[in-house]
Amino acid sequence: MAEHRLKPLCPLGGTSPARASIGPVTLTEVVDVALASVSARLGRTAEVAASAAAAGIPLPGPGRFEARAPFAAFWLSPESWMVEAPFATHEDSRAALLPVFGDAASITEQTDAWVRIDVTGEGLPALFERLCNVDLATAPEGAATRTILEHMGVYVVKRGAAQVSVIGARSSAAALWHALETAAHSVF
Amino acid sequence: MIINHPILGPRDSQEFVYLGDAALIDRPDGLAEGALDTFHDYLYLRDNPAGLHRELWYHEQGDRSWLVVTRNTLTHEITQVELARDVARARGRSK
Amino acid sequence: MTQSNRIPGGQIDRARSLSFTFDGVTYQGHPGDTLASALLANGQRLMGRSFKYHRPRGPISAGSEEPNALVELRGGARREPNTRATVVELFDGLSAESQNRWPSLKFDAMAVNDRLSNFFAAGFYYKTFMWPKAFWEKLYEPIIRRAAGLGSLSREEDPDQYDKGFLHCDLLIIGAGPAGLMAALTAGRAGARVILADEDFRMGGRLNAETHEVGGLAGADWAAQAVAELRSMANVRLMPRTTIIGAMDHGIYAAVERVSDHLPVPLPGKPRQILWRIYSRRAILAGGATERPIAFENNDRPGILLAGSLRAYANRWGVAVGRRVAVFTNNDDGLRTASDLKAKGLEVRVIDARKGEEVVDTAGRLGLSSVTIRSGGRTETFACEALAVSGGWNPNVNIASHHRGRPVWNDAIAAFVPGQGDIPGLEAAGAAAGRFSTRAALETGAAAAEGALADLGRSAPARDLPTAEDGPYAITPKWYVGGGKGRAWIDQQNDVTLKDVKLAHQENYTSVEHLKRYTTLGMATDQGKTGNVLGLAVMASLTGKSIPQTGTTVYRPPYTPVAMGTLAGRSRGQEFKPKRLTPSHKWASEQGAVFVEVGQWLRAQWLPRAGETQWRESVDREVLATRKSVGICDVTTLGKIDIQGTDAGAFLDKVYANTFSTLAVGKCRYGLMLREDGIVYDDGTTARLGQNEYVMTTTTANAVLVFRNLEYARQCLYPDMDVQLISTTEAWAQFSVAGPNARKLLQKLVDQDISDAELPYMGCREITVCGGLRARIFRISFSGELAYEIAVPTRYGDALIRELVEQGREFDAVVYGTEALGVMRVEKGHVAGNELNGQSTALNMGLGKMVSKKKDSIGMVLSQREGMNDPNGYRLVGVKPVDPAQKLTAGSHFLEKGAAPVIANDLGWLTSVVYSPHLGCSIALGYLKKGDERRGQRLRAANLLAGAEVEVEIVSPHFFDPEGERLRG
Amino acid sequence: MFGTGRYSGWRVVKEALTGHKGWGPAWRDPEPQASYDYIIIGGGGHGLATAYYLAKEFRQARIAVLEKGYLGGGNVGRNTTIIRSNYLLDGNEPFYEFSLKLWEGLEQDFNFNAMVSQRGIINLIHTDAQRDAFTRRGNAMILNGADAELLDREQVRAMYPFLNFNNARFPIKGALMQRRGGTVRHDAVAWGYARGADSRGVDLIQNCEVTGIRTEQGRVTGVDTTRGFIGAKKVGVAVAGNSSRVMAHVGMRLPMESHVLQAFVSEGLKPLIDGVMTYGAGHFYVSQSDKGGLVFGGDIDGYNTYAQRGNMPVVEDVAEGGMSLIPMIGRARLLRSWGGIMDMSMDGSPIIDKTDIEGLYFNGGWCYGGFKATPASGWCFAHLLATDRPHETATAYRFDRFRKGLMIDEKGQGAQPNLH
Repeated sequence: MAEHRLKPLCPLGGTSPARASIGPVTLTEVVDVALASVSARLGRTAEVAASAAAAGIPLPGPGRFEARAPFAAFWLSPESWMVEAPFATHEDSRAALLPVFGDAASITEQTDAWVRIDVTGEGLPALFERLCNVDLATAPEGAATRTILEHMGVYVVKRGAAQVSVIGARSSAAALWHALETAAHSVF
Repeated sequence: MIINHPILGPRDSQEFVYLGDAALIDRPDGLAEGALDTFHDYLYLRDNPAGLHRELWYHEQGDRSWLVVTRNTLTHEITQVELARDVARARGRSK
Repeated sequence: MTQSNRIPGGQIDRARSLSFTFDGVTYQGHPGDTLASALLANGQRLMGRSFKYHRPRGPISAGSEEPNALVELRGGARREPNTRATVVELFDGLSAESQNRWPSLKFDAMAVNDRLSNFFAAGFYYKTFMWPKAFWEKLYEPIIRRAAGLGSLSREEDPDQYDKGFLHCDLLIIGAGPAGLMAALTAGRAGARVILADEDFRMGGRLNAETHEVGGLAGADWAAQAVAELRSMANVRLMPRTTIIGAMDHGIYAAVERVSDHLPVPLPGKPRQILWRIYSRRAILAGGATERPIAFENNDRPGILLAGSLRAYANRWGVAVGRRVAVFTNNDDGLRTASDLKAKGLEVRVIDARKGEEVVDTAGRLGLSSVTIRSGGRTETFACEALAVSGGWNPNVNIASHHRGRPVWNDAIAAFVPGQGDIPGLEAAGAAAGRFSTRAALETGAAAAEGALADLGRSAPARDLPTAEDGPYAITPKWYVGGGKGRAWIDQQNDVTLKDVKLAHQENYTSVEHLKRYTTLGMATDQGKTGNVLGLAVMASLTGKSIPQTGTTVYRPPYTPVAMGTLAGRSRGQEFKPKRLTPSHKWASEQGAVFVEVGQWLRAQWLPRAGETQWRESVDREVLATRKSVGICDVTTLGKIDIQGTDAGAFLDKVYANTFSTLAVGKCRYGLMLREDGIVYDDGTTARLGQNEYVMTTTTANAVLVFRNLEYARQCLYPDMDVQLISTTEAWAQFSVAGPNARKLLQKLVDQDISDAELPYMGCREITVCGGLRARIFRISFSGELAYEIAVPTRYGDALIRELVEQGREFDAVVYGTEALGVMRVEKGHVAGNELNGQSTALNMGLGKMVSKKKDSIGMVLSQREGMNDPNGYRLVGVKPVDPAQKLTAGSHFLEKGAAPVIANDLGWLTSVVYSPHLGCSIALGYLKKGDERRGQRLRAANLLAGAEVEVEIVSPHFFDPEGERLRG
Repeated sequence: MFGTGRYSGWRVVKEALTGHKGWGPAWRDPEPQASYDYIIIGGGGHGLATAYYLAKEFRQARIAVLEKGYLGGGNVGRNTTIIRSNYLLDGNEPFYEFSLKLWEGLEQDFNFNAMVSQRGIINLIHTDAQRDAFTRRGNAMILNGADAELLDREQVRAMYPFLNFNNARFPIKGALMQRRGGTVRHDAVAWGYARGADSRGVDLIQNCEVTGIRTEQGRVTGVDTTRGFIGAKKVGVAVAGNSSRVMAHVGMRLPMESHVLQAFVSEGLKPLIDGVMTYGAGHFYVSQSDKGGLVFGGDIDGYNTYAQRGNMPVVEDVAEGGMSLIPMIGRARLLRSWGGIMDMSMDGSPIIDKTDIEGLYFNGGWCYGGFKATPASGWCFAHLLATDRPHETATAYRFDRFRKGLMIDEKGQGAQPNLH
């Protein structure tokens, strides 16, 4: 798209993503991913599944996350997913997905609705048991759970044993970062 | 309490918002004769049983499903959880 | 001072000494000591004063059931009142003060109450202090209130941090005594995910306090070995210093872990305590039992302890409360105390109630000096410093009754045991189940674990029980020693005596709840752990009923008192609730904006400029500049909901009172949303961006609630409508640009033509700004000016407001906050929060025509009820002071001139008041009875709270540009 | 005259000096008679007050109160003891002001010290909109003859300097105060009315559960109980919390749900909080009892229940509110919690009305406003039972107000009981 003259800010308010290491874990603000929600129109789930498959977009089952480069997605609600794609190539995420699904799905740009903080390192279960009601120790890789963290609604996505994304509302990014930092200092 | 979500499995009730008696699904026709009376009974009167109660919970901090939960109001034991959308269709609701 | 009462043995580290102070006196103790054991070791039996009579008291127990030995622990902002000395883990530098005494613990002036105790019988205060009427509040009650309470709070902010957390397990085991350890070993070896929690800092329970062997080892050593094995299991989590405080629904247990209470202060960044919510599939209650006293005259002197506790001090802590000890028991367990103390070389004399022997009185003002016993008709008094009393043991049924299930009486042990299945998934074992021998504890612990494993679909390992004592527990109930004239205590902290229970019976307060409430039995900080069953038994003997017929004692959470800070966790101070920041927050902060809380949002309230000293200057400037040229306001907080699907329009017709299916693509419309009861719920403009695509805006306050209700309508009411919803509130930074020069300013940013022809009033478009950034523009107005709302992806919100300000310089553009926004909407007569109060109808607001009767929308039917269509009802009006110099106050009520200020004359009230710089006076909106018919009338706006009233004129709510020419300009 | 004779300071002294031998039973335990003129179902505060005023003020006789458990075992025995008349709406305020006036003379009236203590109640203000709403309310209170004051931030600070004035997420901006608000020793209210009613010949029958209500040709004839059938000319139901269960005996569905309200008390502390305060930015209200315990509570758990117990989310919510308002409270310990079952009505206001069955009267729907209403509720219900006309301060508390669209919705939450 055309080169406009406005400069973006990261959800945490910086011009570059925030990052912090506490004990064995590192918190990283992730901004290079574009998001769009994809909801199947009534009775058109099969079409949506087929188009997604053809385009190489994963549409995982309930409570699940799945990556298939360049796309990834996690389940939001019945017949509804959050699709991730590289920001550099899919900045206008809705426009990028419309050709794939046509009028079989309702697609909404969600990139800027969220802040994503990736927590990486050892001992994540010990950290998350002080944060939210997700049993990280037994949750399989690819588990994606929406829950509450210090009064904030978040998605907790277990991308790997040592990588968990916490995705929360952009407006409370600072509060979310603070909660993760405080808990990390408390645990480690 | 723990609500055994039909799609997501056991989730803490803290993630949910409670509305009330699942009979609220049976909304009368507002354009029918005598709607004023049927709506009064529909909106204001409750069985409020001491025992099994079918009630609406919304998974607001979850997948945004409305559920019909069958729960014992004396013991809090939950014996059935269904998607409200399925219940609504089964009760003849459509558009 | 020397540890004069320290004797050999025990599980304390004598190699190291810890120094601590009590009431300013310095003492020495050892690691492994509690504050109580260390004080007793130093010969300090007196530790507190009772609540009512200020009787001198020492500990009667060695655990969390302690009613007497309560102290103020630590100092300054960390002071902890009412802390049980019996569970405080000693640390170097600990300081404690006695409480509820003046001037000192030894000489307490309030002890005069003890002499007057006859006047302070149970319930005496219900019968007097009534005359003269005023005296209760003026005289009697202040005196009573001053005497109330035990310890005192610091009045400073609690400096410590508290955490909360969530744990998940297959099996939660409550208590790490022989039963709990055996259960944990059984389940742990089977590979189950086990949590073993114990309130003590040393696991092992009574094994640490007894001398008998388990599996050929000293009991405490066997326990240590079991703990070591459990620690080696990855699937077992050991949680010492952790109290299970409550059994909630569906296998959820609440627990408090005392992370730092054994340290002088918590380590930096570390919590003092953690509140855990434990999600367990099965649970075992192995919380042991609590010994109960026997009521006899003066049974409350320092030095008189429960037998098992006296034994624990000797065996676990190497402390002899006294060198000469009397043991008064009605069961075999009491004899164990006698034999253990004898073995330690102490002088022991047994008074066995089962042989007709009984203690009839004691002496010693600040500590026991002698006891008087009766045996075979003759009484005898002899000197001793300690008296061990055992009236038997009560299984700790507390947690099992948290669902209000009733414990069951068991005659064999003369005590209540947990009822079966009172808490689904919870099984009791060991002493908690009334099985008192060590062998039985190990057996029932293993059995309970095997049962749980079976439920969990796991196979249990072969049973491997260590050898252990299996001695009998022969008890002959003996509750109290009758016949005397003196007082025999039942609830020591609250000073409830045998006489009080008798009086309650005499006055027919005989139900167990009446007994409790009338005498305060069991209401003290120990919640009757030692006294309740005794009181119940006394009442039973008075009514001639059996104990179970008389009643049961049901315990409520928490098991032991919990610090409020622990229950609050991190939600305090600025972190009470998360803050939500708008896209322009960073810019506004740089401008020195004043922010206001709007729900969880922080919004700029006004943006003062240099030289502006009070808020009105800033707000007036913002309003005037906007109306004169152009103003900018961040309106991102308004809820935005993306609504798509082939039935999107039909869906909106259901949830809005007015019609949206007919709205043309590229147009906006004001929507009115009702509750099903016909009251106005929310309003906002909704735009149609495409054939099957709308974006709804809601008020800031209702964004979440409206979304919830839309999902309700979608899933529960209209399940076959093809409509999909998702919130986009945070995805778009949205700014209002209002004023005569709004278009000129925006056209400098917008890449497309936004002339009136291209973008007429109530039009909307998808556009690009600043050379290609995707954006949306809506030509809507809240201020009554030519106005637009422009939205860009939120990450560009900061850049956009800077660009608007920059490009707006030539127009002297201002950025305005919520105050100016409010002023302009009142000038324009738009309803907002104060009018949308959940009690008002569309008719009240003058929007009655918007409710379409042609379609079945939510709230349409019930909005037609007679009471909500009263022609004499409230109508929205505009209000002006007759004298422009006079200030109006929101919340003032309308009265006719000359009408008395009584409710019968009440005509309504002022909902919103602002100062209109444009009209040069204070103006208001209000709800006024027959408001429409009163235009031009003069009334009084009375603010009786301030004793003020203003003569006002009723006008149209549209103070400004009523024809709306400006916004169409 | 039945009962124990008058209580007095003089008598307390005399009894103290003679071993308290002279205190008789506070009430009898009579066997139920075959029939009564009036049967009140429910021996809680409202039922006992109704019987007391029926006998004393309306000179009625042959009255029985049937209680399934023990006297005062309902919500009068499990609440946070607050009295106030700081209501907004015309349908409510005159009634609660009438109640507050009755509280002010109650102890002398029924000769029992219930420790009525008007140490003042403040509702804290945190936003301008709250101030506007409380100003409207305060003025409505004064128009109704009640007392009200609007305090600014500094006046609040002067009363309670230890509140969070320094680091609050939602700063305190003032308060609405009613000095005549306060607390009462809740159990004593039940006992005082019970003793007063018993001494006027009312039969208080405990452990007597009503299992049915008998009617003939649309007229009530009596009630079936666990102690047999008892005939009655008029039956008044005052069983808040269980109203739906009892009225189901005659097939009535009520505009209410049953919910649990948890309440809490701390360990005894030296005097700290003199009056009552409610937090305006969270669910927390607190007072300190004459024994020193902080008595506090918050919101209901929010789901239908008849189990007198709650769950952790509300416990934590209340503690968070308390901690954010009173930062020192962190080191005070929560000692005991309990739960009471509330009739949560569809508009948050009660019902005192006849039913379609002649001789059957209903009193309920008190939400969690029931305790402060006890005297007026009893008085107005007795008035209705004795005269078949509503008392002038209770004319709005009718069943048909929902059909007519005359809801009394103080909170403006609509027909969702758990939001009131």
